[in-house]
Amino acid sequence: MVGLVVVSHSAKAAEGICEVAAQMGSAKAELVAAGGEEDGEIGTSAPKISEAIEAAADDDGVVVLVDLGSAVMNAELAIEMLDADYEVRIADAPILEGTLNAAVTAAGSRATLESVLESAEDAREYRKLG
Amino acid sequence: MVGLVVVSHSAKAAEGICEVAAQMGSAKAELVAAGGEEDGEIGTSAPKISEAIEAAADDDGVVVLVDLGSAVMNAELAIEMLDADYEVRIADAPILEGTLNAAVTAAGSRATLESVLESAEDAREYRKLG
Amino acid sequence: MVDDDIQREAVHAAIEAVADRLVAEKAYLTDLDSAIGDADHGANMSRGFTKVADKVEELDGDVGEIVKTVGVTLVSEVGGASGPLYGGSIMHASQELGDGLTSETSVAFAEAYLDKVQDRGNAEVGAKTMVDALTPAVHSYKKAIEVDDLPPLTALAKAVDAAERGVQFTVPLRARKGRASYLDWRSVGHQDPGATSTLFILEELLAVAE
Amino acid sequence: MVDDDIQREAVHAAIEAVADRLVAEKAYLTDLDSAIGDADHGANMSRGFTKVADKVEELDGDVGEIVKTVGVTLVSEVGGASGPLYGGSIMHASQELGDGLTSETSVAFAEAYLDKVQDRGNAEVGAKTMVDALTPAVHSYKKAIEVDDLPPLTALAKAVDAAERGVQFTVPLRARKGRASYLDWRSVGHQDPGATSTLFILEELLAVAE
Ligand SMILES: Nc1ncnc2c1ncn2[C@@H]1O[C@H](COP(=O)(O)OP(=O)(O)O)[C@@H](O)[C@H]1O
Ligand SMILES: Nc1ncnc2c1ncn2[C@@H]1O[C@H](COP(=O)(O)OP(=O)(O)O)[C@@H](O)[C@H]1O
Ligand SMILES: [Mg+2]
Ligand SMILES: [Mg+2]
Ligand SMILES: [Mg+2]
Ligand SMILES: [Mg+2]
Repeated sequence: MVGLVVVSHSAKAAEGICEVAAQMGSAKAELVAAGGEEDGEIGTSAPKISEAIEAAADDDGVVVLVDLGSAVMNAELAIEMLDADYEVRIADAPILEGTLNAAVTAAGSRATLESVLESAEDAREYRKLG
Repeated sequence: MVGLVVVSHSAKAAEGICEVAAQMGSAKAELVAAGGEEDGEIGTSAPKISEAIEAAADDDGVVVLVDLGSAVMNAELAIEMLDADYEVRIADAPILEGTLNAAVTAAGSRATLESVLESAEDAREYRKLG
Repeated sequence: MVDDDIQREAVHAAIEAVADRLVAEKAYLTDLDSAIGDADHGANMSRGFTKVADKVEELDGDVGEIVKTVGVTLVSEVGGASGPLYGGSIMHASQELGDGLTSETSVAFAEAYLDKVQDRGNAEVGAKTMVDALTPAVHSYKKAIEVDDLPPLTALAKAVDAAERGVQFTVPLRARKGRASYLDWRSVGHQDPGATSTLFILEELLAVAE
Repeated sequence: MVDDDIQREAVHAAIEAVADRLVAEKAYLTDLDSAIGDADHGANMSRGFTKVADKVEELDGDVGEIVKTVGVTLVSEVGGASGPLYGGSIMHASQELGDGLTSETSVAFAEAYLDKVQDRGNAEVGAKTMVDALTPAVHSYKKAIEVDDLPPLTALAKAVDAAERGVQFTVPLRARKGRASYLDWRSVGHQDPGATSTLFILEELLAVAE
């Protein structure tokens, strides 16, 4: 199963987003929160993200959802530091909405890294009103 | 100042998103989290949203950020139930990214309800990679 | 128009029957919602209507007020989509019962309720939601009373029959609204929880009316 | 190429001087970041380099290894943009110091460091970031050594002078990258914290070299 890692500057936000996503559909995606710095302060942490990626990973790879620009930088660094033999991709998607989409797709039996990433990025088109 | 209310199905997510947004810039926006049901379960609550809108409000009005469709329904209901004499608008925006944008705009000296709403909705165009 | 006390009693009996039924169907509704949602529709409906039954026991306002309280209570007790949809729409439609419960006001109530559900949720028929049970039920009820001049009990039986078809109709559809829409094609083949609870409520209203 | 022990000592002294300076400038950097960021750049840099100084004290590998440890430590201690930018780029550029610290390897280090900062952060010159101090500093240093054949100390003095101009240059600019970019026009008129800490580090390297 494609794993999902949620990287926010806030540990609470990352966990809360995983909570909401864990409720989508019956089949469960592999969701790991990596929010805040090592000590829980607001920020992101490359080592923490690396660990989360490893926890979420299996051979199908991992999609990483991020909130802000410096989360992207730390996620990239985490990926370089891991040098894993599975693929890890950062989604260019709104963090909560992308995680929900990705969780539903990842839980599907025909999910691939590409399809999970694409569904996360489709969340950019998601409209809430009207 | 235009107030902001963050409505997520998860109390943690709503609070965490406010935490991240509270760190944007020196001037502080009025941010109130309204996540989860009354008892903290995953869901949203119209009465809880009403209270949060009242707590965030002054004459300049309130912009409400939401996660999923049923959050929109409860936010609309909360607004109808309040029948307030200030304006309350729901942003058609990704919740975390929209809240960050809106918080920065709301803290600016020339902010209006329209400009805050627009900046929240501009977050739909926000790209994280490249 | 029948006596106020009799009306109040009928409404109380209906609410109790609905609450009992939804408590009995809790596991079933939860199963339906776990397939295409978040597995809480049974808990939402049984908790919501149990609170409603408690609340309403003490009330002795007119029927409109009692029904309004049903809505208000659901809105504050039910945090999912069904809270604003059931609760908010009942609150809104309760205005139509100002003159008590007659076959005319019951049609007006049903229509106002359907309108509000559609307005709030923006779901068309065929989106695999409660609207698919509700729309044919309300249409059948209105036609039976206003066109065919049938007694309310017969009209209500037709509404239940229509809702039943609506529930079956949701099974092969792809969800376009609500949480189930996230599942997209994977929602096909599953029965909609909200349409099902709508049917259960109508069945109980019929049973009490009989 | 000077003796290994002397190099190691010079690097240790430089790290200590940088750490002391960043601790001394903590409040100032925080003030700068509070105007256009989240008021943590002072804490990030002072905490990060204090840990670096502690960590590095015990090390006795070659210069490349010591500098790599500086990067790794910053990466794990600093959770803001400056963590991956400073730490990750130092880690990457430390590869250029395999043959010890010479004027050639120092140029290669500086270029690799700048490349990585630009690559990681995607900020052009003029985006009001550390890149605005770093780019002219690295360009001046390289030209002084490779074209003008000046001694490293003179080259470093030119780099400091260039970084100083870069810091001043950030003041009137509108931020296009990092947190400050959220402020858009309101970022104009404020000095960039990361460019400023870059200057402070270069100043300390110069002071130690002298
Ligand atoms: N936009 C909508 N319009 C009409 N009905 C909807 C809408 N969204 C959801 N529903 C109904 O609500 C039901 C789910 O209710 P419930 O499980 O209590 O809420 P939630 O989906 O928030 O957990 C669905 O089965 C569907 O019938
Ligand atoms: N994309 C980027 N490219 C280059 N430098 C950047 C970028 N984003 C931020 N910076 C630098 O980082 C500094 C802020 O660092 P810091 O306050 O430690 O991190 P954060 O902004 O995450 O709180 C800015 O002043 C700027 O110089
Ligand atoms: Mg549900
Ligand atoms: Mg729910
Ligand atoms: Mg900062
Ligand atoms: Mg920070």
